[in-house]
Amino acid sequence: MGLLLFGVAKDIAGAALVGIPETVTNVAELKQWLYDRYPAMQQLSSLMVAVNREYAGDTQAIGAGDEVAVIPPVSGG
Amino acid sequence: MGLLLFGVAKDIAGAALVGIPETVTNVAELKQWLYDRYPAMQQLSSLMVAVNREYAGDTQAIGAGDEVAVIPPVSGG
Amino acid sequence: METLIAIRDTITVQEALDFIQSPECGGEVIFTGTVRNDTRGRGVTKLFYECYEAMALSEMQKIADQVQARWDIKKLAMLHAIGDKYPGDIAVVIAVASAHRGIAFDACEFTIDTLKETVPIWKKEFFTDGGIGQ
Amino acid sequence: METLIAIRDTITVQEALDFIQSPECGGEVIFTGTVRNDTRGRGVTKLFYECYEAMALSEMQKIADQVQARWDIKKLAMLHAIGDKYPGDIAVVIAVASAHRGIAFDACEFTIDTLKETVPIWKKEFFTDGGIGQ
Repeated sequence: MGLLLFGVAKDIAGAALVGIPETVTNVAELKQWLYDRYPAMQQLSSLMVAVNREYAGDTQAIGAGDEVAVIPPVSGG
Repeated sequence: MGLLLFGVAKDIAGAALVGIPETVTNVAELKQWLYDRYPAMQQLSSLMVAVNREYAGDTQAIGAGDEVAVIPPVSGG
Repeated sequence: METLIAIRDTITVQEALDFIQSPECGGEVIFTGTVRNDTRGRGVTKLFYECYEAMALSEMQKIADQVQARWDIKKLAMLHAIGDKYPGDIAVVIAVASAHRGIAFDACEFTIDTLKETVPIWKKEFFTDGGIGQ
Repeated sequence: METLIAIRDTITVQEALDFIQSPECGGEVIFTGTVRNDTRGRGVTKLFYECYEAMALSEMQKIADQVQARWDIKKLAMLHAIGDKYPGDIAVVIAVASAHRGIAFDACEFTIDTLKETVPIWKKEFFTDGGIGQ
């Protein structure tokens, strides 16, 4: 399963797309996996996850076939 | 002494400039004189008077040398 | 605050935008009032605007002075058209630039609201049914 | 409500004005966000904007849906630029047209405020001192 990264999250990971292990089955587990692998992400004022282009809560399931993205604090406008 | 008229006040008077008698010495007297001479002006939702390009209260004196204008409800914008 | 105040036969949004443009400002709010093709369901052919020009310019300057006193606005353009105006024509443009957007919205809305209350400009409405309103 | 939503390298105020122009509307409110030459006293060379485009367009559409549900707005244009932007360049334009001005101010401010909170667009700041901020 692939994970899209944007903004500062992309810079921290050093990649716009990383693979995530199959043991990650929901948003909460994804965030924990990110914090473990990229401790600098814990410093962000917020870290949202989007599943299929929608902001997703911690309990939302993710699996193969989902488009999953890390959304650091947005700063458009 | 001349009086400038604008908008609907000009249409009621049928003139952009009318003479006012010397017996009119302040704004209140001017309004009374206008209402007597042009009863249709009593129907306006408001009637302001400007003296030397400033909105003037009823007690303000007016005399020769002042630029006096009738300001019916404004509708710019 | 830098101010552009004008009453003219023709005004454009672009001249207001050009005036308020500044690399120091991040937020610009522009209001444009255009002639509608109906008023309370009645078709409009045209509007005719007239003003008491010297006093109108003085009252517009007073509004600018109030904006300057209340908000940290860098630039303010306040333009009003006079004469015959047809549906779609621009009658008024207010443009405000500031470093931050919240006060630009407040100052722009204050300016148009106050202009409509205090500036001696009058419009006459010509309706498609032949009537005239004031 | 008619809506124009776009994310592009270059956007102009004029295209937004052209889109919202309508003889049915009397009040138009436009917000433009331009690149400032300083951020908290630090000189800015340029900004770089990137977005998660498919989701950003979807979130912009959601804002338009909320505007339509809350106010009687006839036209809404919501444009955002991406890529390198220099001081004075336009980053975002929101343009709203309605029959009456009060709701146009409210809807325009709501749109830019919400866009800044929810739409996945990110800017990177390049400072004159060589630093980079996010």
